[in-house]
Formats: sequence, structure tokens, C-alpha cells
Amino acid sequence: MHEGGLGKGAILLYSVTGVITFFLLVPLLFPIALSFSDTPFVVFPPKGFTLQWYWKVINEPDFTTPFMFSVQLGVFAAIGALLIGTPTAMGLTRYSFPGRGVVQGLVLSPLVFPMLVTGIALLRLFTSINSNSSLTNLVIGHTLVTVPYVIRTVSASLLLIDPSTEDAARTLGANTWMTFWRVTRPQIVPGLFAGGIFAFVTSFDNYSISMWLADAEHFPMPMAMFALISRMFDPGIAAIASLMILMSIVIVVVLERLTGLQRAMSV
Amino acid sequence: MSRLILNRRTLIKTAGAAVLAAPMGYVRNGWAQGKQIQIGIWGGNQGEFVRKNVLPAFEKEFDCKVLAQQGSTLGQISLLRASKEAPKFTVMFVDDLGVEIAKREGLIDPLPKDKMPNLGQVYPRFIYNDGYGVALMISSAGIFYNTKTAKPLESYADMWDPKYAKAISLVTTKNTPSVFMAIATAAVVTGKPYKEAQYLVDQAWPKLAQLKPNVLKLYDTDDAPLLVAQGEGVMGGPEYSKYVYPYQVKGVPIDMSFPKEGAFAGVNCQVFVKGGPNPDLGAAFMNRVLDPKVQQGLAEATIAAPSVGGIEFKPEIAKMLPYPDKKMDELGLFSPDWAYVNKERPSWIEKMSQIFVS
Amino acid sequence: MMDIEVTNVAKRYGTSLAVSDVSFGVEQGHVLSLLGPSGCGKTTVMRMIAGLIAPSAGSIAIKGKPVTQIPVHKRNVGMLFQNYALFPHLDVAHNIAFGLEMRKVPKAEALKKAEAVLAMVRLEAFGARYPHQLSGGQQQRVALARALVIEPSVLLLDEPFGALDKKLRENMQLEMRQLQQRLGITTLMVTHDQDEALTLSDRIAVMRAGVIEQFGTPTEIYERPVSRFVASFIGTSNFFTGRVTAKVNGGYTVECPDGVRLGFNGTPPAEASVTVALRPEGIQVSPDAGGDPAPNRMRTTVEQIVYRGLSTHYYLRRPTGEPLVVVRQNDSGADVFAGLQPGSAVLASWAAERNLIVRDDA
Amino acid sequence: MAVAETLPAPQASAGRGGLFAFGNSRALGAVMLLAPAVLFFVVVFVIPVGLMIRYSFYQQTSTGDLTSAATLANYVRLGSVDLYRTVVMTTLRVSLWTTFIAMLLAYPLALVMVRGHPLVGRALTVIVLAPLLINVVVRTYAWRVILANGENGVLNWTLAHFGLGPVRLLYTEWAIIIGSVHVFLPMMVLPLSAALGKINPAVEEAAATLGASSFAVFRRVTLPLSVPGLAVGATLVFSLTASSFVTPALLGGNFAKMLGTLVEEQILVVFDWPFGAAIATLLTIIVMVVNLASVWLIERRFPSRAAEAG
Repeated sequence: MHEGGLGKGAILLYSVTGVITFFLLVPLLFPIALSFSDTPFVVFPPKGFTLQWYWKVINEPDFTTPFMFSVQLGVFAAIGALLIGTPTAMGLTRYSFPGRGVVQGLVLSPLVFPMLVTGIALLRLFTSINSNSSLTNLVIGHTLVTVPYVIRTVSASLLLIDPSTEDAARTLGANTWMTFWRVTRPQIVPGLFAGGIFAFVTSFDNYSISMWLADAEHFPMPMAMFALISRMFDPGIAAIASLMILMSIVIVVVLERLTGLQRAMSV
Repeated sequence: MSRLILNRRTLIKTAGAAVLAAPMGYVRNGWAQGKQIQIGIWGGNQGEFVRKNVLPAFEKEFDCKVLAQQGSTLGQISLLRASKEAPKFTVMFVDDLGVEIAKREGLIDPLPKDKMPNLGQVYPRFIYNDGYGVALMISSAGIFYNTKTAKPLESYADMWDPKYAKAISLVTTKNTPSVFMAIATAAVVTGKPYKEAQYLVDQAWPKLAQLKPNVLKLYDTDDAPLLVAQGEGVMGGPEYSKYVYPYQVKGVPIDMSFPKEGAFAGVNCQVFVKGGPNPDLGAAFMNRVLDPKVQQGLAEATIAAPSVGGIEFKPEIAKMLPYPDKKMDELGLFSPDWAYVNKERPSWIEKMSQIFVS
Repeated sequence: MMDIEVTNVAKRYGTSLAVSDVSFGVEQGHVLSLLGPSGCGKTTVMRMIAGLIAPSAGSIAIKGKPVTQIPVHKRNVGMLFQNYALFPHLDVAHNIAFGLEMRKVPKAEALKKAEAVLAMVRLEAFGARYPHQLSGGQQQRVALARALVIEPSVLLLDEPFGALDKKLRENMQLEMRQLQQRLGITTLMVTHDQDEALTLSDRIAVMRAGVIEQFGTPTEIYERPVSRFVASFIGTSNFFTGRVTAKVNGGYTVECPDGVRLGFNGTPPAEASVTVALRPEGIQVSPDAGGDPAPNRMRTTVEQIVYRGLSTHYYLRRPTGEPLVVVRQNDSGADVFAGLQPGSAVLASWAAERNLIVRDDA
Repeated sequence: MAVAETLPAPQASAGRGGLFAFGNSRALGAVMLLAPAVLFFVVVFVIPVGLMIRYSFYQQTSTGDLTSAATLANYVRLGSVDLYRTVVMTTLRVSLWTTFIAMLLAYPLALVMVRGHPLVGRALTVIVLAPLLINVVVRTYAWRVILANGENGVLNWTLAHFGLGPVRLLYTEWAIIIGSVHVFLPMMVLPLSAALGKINPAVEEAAATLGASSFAVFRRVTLPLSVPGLAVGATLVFSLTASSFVTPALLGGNFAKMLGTLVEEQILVVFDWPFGAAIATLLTIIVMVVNLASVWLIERRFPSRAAEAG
């Protein structure tokens, strides 16, 4: 279904697509270009070439501390989302029961519900129950908004496997857990993997939840970026942005290699 | 300028070293071992200096942990309110206006004088609201401008000049200096000094609305002076000098101007949270902030005046500082009647937002 | 002894009954087919025996042991799934060894046994392949090996040949039957394919709408269908309805509304109105000689002739307009058929024993 | 629902497997699998949101305590003060423009992704989706650099080389719209390409054999069949734009204020919790109404596709 699939307008369509692609890519390329500038401030066009800003920022605690914290938070959130999302995906894909639509709507709602509001509501909750552990609060908040991604990717994987392989395993003597572990899990590895990465990335990039729940000791990367943008005036800020962009590109390529991006991300 | 940069780097080093060296002279502080407090501070150079130069030495000496959260005065107050039942913070940095609010709402206790010997060196005028707050740093507030493309502002009235169309970055209504803009406008409208104009701000709104064509944005980030220096408009503010001079010191073409109506005082204070965890450690920290060496380091990092007396500065720094206190008087630094302003503030914020938000 | 005993089993989903009050048994070493159209509940019955679905009522016993409360993984049944359900992430050897591992057989030993079973299904060299590298027939043999290696109490086959093409299907059916007989394993098969059921089974249970319509040997099912449904689902039948009218020496007659009369031997049934099934292969055709119609004969017109290789189907039309199907083996050489063309008038006739009274449940 | 197991189940049938059948009870299996998530969502999502909405019916005294009686005062204030009406209008305007532009840009992208050369499609997928994984602060930072008004602004610098400009975009609604389109475009492309991918090419071929020109095929067959994907994408983009905070905060210069920035200001700066809650509730209502309308549209117009598109 290619070659001619686009009909007569192909050339026009490809050109338009090219322009839009340019629009998409340019903002990702600029920070990279600016980050090599050998000037004390971010200037355009960049002048000279230096790697000193990279060296500077990887030694800058205002960058490394939030970075490491966000990695930690992202891992916790991904684990939480996998633990909650995987059984949910199985329940939703393997059973039909009255109220299934309601449950599905509920667990996927953080995708469309204004995240800002989710964050406020959580802040309200944690304040009223006196939950002062910012890390716990953040992990719960991030798990909440990343679970839908795991449910989606794992459900997509579950729908691709033949459920009778599970029946087969059970007739062969595997109990519920063994069936999951030895038959279901290996077959949904791409979904689990994609879901985990998604949860991690979503958490790593989250601002709207973190802005309400973070505190000085638990200060995630996007908020640090927000603060650094207004404080760091040298190309170090561009270097940080470039590092973030590079990290994302690596993740995208890995995901695309492993599972086929579109399936993993389809909403 | 480059000479200045060199000097400044050296200065910071010296200041840092002095702070680091301090522990030797103190008694062991075993009682604080393993304890932790949370404090609220500002961002910008001042915040950075506190986090990178003051806290590490303090933590080492007391074998404790200090968590510093950056925010604005009103935001810090809201944090105190939110955790009123179970306070999280022990020490909070707020502007002078915040001392009044926090005291009125019963969020803070009087400063523990007996545990803060350094209070004795503070100019008496900088102890606020019957000992509920003490200044740690005093900036002057005015308008910053791009030295390449503009001249110092002579009068606030000049801001309305059509040649500044879309060239002024006004401070966000969220931040304290927005109050100064309202008062300055009232002064322009009424021709009265700040002292009287501050009660006549209601007359300022129509005039302020006329400023809108000249306003490029309402900034709420610390880099506004830098952006002006890079050619985004020509001036901005009102802003505390502590957010502007550090850029100038680094060679950015930016300077402060204090129009003839007068400069405003930006007084950074610290307060002692009611019922906060580990109050003794908090008191020790507040005392440390008033330590002359710390005060000097802070002053040099942010080019703002200390609140304690008897500190010597190099001439090129000294000339930028409203210090000592006599010089403050000469500059006529104005502090609004915060009790009155705080009461009116919410409606001022709403009015100003209404004017500028399209 | 019955290896599988199903007693009064029912399955209800909400208000609808998928299976109602089904009872049957499978003798040791026998193959029983559950035959019926899709949706008749046959798969549900099999899955209840396997333990994959819990019955709403009734009890099930395997090898004399009640299993209704025993979870599927402890029932020791070997099940062959419709699409084989091979584990795509495991190679053939590990697929087969899976059941043994679940039984805590040491891995090495399990793999050794797997090899032996692979030899049994003639796939010795395929242990390291993955399911997607196998053809349909090979996949089926692996699935069979996987089900058999655990030495199951009974073997359950769910539409085992449905995914294979015709030729391969016939080969596999024979192979399966040989293997089953060699192992003597009691087998329950679910199928909607009558040929398959007739070929492979010792007993057939014809199911319809959740109940067993008829239970018997393949011969009984084909030759003595009890209902119009069975008569039409297995093979083809012509149907007549009429009233029992006269008793003639040792027999009786059924008269149809269009005047056709069907003659029977034996005692008449209790009902006054009956349905009669007539297999198309029992009907003779001769040139229309005219005259009074005797019982078991009728005048018809040829409508359509379809040559089917082994046989030819003649679609005849009765004076009433109703069709009558006649099937003739092509090697039977009766030349009376040779000259028939659409439009020819012919006389259809058959022997009295060809008339089967069935329950009218259509 | 009830007859799931006997239903002719297409593909991997929902309900057929029943992996987790505890004590042979499938109902219990479903409950055990879903209970943790439902409990989690009720405790940390449903209840908190409910509490927040309830909060919006109270008022705060100057010392931060709540008034005792429920009141609609916050909502009256939202509706009657010009500032807040302006902000609501700005939010709607920016969100609608963003959605509209995203639709225009997404269509060619999705078409090429689905129908173009497979290699191009693959590359395009990566390019379209990569930004999604880059945090919004970084992306917005980039736009600030590009749109900057001064001599360092990339766009103005470029325009100057062609003797054009300068244009003033930063700190206007258009800056927010440009930034939002960039940030949320993938959310439009994904469902749209999914919908396009589901269109049976034979349907388009059939239209062509019936005499429809390429354009007519697109307008009469492809476009209508892609509406569900478009609706889902539009809903997502609208919702996300309306409730965004970072982009308006960094690109809007506080001039073009949106509901998100207003909420943040009320709660974290002015600390008027109940009023902030009321704005948040209004934001939620706007977003949820759009979502429900979209679901309704899809289910009514495309009942057969509703299940897939949701």
C-alpha cells in the first residue's frame, strides 16, 4: 500500500510534509547549535565552538541533582505504573462484565483530565491527610498519570496474543501465576517494556503534577529546567536542553526498534 | 568591566573561603547532629549563594541537613499557611511586607534573641514588627535599562513616552516590586511623594492603563534584566538591584536607574516559623545568616547591602551598595506602609492583572 | 467404565442458557464427538470438562473422580486447541516440555521426553524450531505431542482439523485415529464437521441449542436420525409431513397433503401427524410411466443436474413445487439417468424402509 | 456482556481467555485484577478531585480559614470580573486555534505516514513522535530562543537577512499557539494516522472505479472516514492546550494569560485556594464537556468505530 497510495498529489503532499517536518525539527536543533557557542551568553547566531558548557553543566549540581532525582522518580513511577497497570490491562482485555466501560474510562481518564487539576487535587489530598513525604506524594502522583500508558501498551500487546495459549498452559498444569509468568508475560514483553519506558519518560517530563508536589529536596528536572531558564544565561542552558533532547532521541530510537513506535504510542 | 569580573571572582572565592573557615572558631555542635530543617529562600544569585556557599558549611559544622526551597514572598507565605497545622518549615525568607502578614496571621514566633547573638550587630531599623523579623539584605529598587540603547530614566513619568512602545518589561503582579510600580504611578499622577501617594493608588489605575502600549510583557523570571540587555525592549522593572547588578558585574550592558521620585527599599528578611521542626537549629541558622562574613559574601554576590554594621567593601562594590545605613537615608529608600498595602494588595493585583492581561 | 462422565451439566450466562442439563459418558478408549453447529454449546461443554469454565449446575467426573471443584491445572487433561495455541515464545521442544515442567519433572528429563514424543509424531528434527517456522500440519502435531506428553487422563480435541486444508485434513484425521487407537486414550472431540465426526468417532453426540439431540454410534446417527435437525445436519434429507391414515398388512401409510403416500412396515406411531425423512441416495428414478401413484413413488420434473465427481445430484421438483433431492453414485451405471435433462418428467421411487419417521423440531 | 464466551469472538476475544479464574470463578478473577487500580484511582483521583470541587464552594478569609457555609461566590466572581472572562476567552481562543492549526498540519503528515513510502513513513513517525518525549520546558525554551523579539531572536535574525521583519511574536497569543501546536501536534497525528490506517483501500479504489477524481475520493470517502481520528485528536489537543501551564507561562509573558497560569497564580501565589479550585473546576468542565461531546459525536455518527477510536 505504497507507491501510488498517495495518488496525483504525492509531490505536493511530500513538499508540505517536508515543511511541517522542518517546523517540528527546528526547535530541537537550535538548542544544540547554541550549546557550542563560545560566548558567555546565549547568542544567535552562535560564535566559535566549545564543549565547555557540557563540561560545566555535568558538574553543575543544580542540573545533576534534579536530573538524578527525576531518574529515581521516573523509575519508581514506572514500577508503580507497571504494577498497577498490568493487571488492569489484563482485566480489561480478558474479561467482559457490566461496568467494564466505566472502569476503563476511569483508569484512562488521566490522559484527558487536565493534569494541572489532578495535581491540585493531589496537593489538596496530601495536605489534608498530612502526607509530608514529597517523594511519596510525587511517586503516587506520577504513577497516577503514567498508569494509562502502561494500560494502553500492555492491552495492545495482550490483544495480539492468542488467549488460548493461556488456556493451553493451564490444561498443561500451570496455575494462574505460572501461566502469567511463563506464558503471558513473555508474550507481552514488548508492551511491558514500552509501557515502562513510557511511564518513565512521562514522569521524567512531567511538570503539571510536580509543580504542586515538589519541594526543595525533591525537585524534578523539568522544574529545575524552568528555574534554570530564568537564571542561567550562558549556553549551559542550551547544553542542558541538548542533553535532554539527545536522551529523548535515544529513547525514541530504542522504542521504535523494539516495539514499533506508533503502536506503543497510539492513543 | 573585565577587571571587575576578575575582582568579583576573587571576591567570591575569598568570601567562600571565609565562610568555610568559620567552623574552626566555633564550638562543636553535636546537639544538631542528624537533624534537619526546611527553609524558604529566594532564587537568583542570592539563592544560589545561600545554597552553594552558606548551607554546605553550615551543614558540615552542625552535621545537619538544611533543605532550601526557592520561592517568592507571597508563595512562601502560602506555604506557611498551607502547613499551619503541621509546620514543615523552620525559617522563611520573606520581604519586609511578609513579616507583617505572617505576624498578623500567627504564622511566626518572635525571633529567639537569646540564641541569635548576631542580632546585636544589626542596625536597629532592620528589626521589624517588634522583633518578629530581621532584615538580612537590603536592595534598592528602581528601573533597569539597557546601557547600549537607553539612558537612565529620569522620572517614572518618562515611561509613558511613546518612543518606548513595546519596550518595557514590567514586573509581574505576583512580585513585591509591582507594588512599587503602583505607588510610583500614583506619585506621577498626584505629584505627591511616595509617602502620601501610597494611599492614593486608586487614582493611578487609569494612568497605568495608558502604559499598556509600552509594555512588552509582565515578567516573572529572574532573567528579565538579561533579556533587556540582549535587546528585548530597552528597560524593565521596577526591580531590586540584587537581580540586576550581578549581571552588570558579569559584563552585561545593564544598569539600574533610580528616577527622581525616589528609590524603593527591597528589604529581605527572615522570620521564625511558629512550631517549626528543630527550632534550635533554625535559630542557629538565622544567626549564621547575620554573621558578618556571611553578610559580606551575600552582599558581594548580589551587590546588595548587609543589615549588620561594620563591614568593609572594596570601593567598586561599595559604590553600588546603599551601605552603610546613613547612605540609605541619603538615597531616600522608601518602604511602603505594608500594613496598609498588604490589606489592599489583592485588589491591586486584580486591578493590574485586569489592565495588562489581554 | 466411563472415563468421562458428565451429569446434568448446565451453563448459564446471565439469563441465557448456553448449555442446559447435558449428561453423557465416554467409555474408556473411545472417541466421542460433540457435533453441532456453532453456538450449540459443544465448546462450552468441552471447556467445562477441561476446567476452563465452571458449570452452573451438574457434575463432571474424569476416570471416576469428581473434578467439578478441581481447577483446570490439576485435572490432567490433554487439550488440543483450535489454532493449536502453541507458545510463540518457546521452541518446539520447550513447548512440549512445558507440561512436564509444570509437573516438576527436571528440565533435562522433560526435554528428553519431549524428544521421544516428537519422534512419535514424526517431527524428530524440529525440536529447536519455533512455532512460526512450522507448517499448519506440523504445528498440529506439535500441539498433539504437547498434549500427550503429560500422559493425560483424557484427550480433548477442539475443532482439531479446522485450520487445515482438505487434503491435509484427511491425512491428519487418519493419523490421529491411528495414534489414538494405539495409545488407547479416551478422547472427546468437538467439531462442526459431520465427515470428521463420522470418520473418527466411536460415539457421536449431536448438540443443538445447548442440549444433546441424539447420542449414538456414527451408523445410528446417520441411519436412524431421531429428529429433523439431526437428519438435515448430518447428510442431506428430503422431508415429508403427513397424517397416518391406513394400516395395511403389517404396515401403515402416511398421506401427505399433496397426495403422495409413504408406505411403512411395522407398527404405526402414536401421533396422527408425522414428519418423515428420506435420504436422497435411496431414491430411484425411472421414466415416467404414468398411472396411479403407488406408495413411495411420485411424479417429478428434473430441475437441475449437478455433477459432483463421485456422485451426481438431481434436483427434482414435485407437482406441488417442493424440491426433491436425489443423489446417485456415478459408478452405479444405471443408464436410465443418462438421458435426463432439465425438464424431463421422471418417476421417483424408493423402498419402504427408506422412510424414517423423525421428530419435527425444525 | 453475559454471553461473552459463546459469542463468536473476533480476534483475541475479550472475555474468552479468562486467565485468572480463581476457584473457577471468572468474576472473582476480574475483580482481583481490577480492584487495585480502581481502589488506587478512587483514593488518589476521584476523591481528591471531588474534594477540590467541594472546596470551590467555600471562601477564604484573610487568615486562610474557610467560611463555614457553601457559596457560589467564587463562580460569580469568575463570571463577573472582566479579567477572568478575558482569561477564559483567551484560553478558548488559543485552544481552538491550536486545534485547528494542528488539524491542518497533521493531515498531510498522517497521510504520508500511512500511505507514503514505508521508509518515509517510518522516519516521519520518529520525527513526529520524538518531540513528545522531550519535556515541554525544553521545547518551550527553544521557541523562546526562536521567537525572541530582540536581535538574538532566531526568527527575526533570519527575517532581517531577507530584509523583512522584525515581527513581534513572543509574549503574544500567537507565541502560545505556535508553541502549543509544536508540543501537541503528535497528539493529533497519532489518532488521525490510526484512523487513516483503518480505512480499507478497496473502499477508495471502489470510489475511483465509480468515477470519483482523487480529490473527490479524498473529500467524499477518505475525509469522512477519518473523522473519528480527527475528533479524538482534536479533543486531545484542545484539552491539553486548555490546561497547559508551561507554554503560556514561558511564551505568553503574562499578557496572554490562560486558565492554567491563573490557577497557579491563585493557589501558589495569591493562595486563594477556594478561588483557585473554582478556576480549576471551570477548566475541568470545559475540558470534560469537549471530551464528552467528542465521544458523543463519534458514537452517534460512527457507532462501529467508537470502540476502536476511544
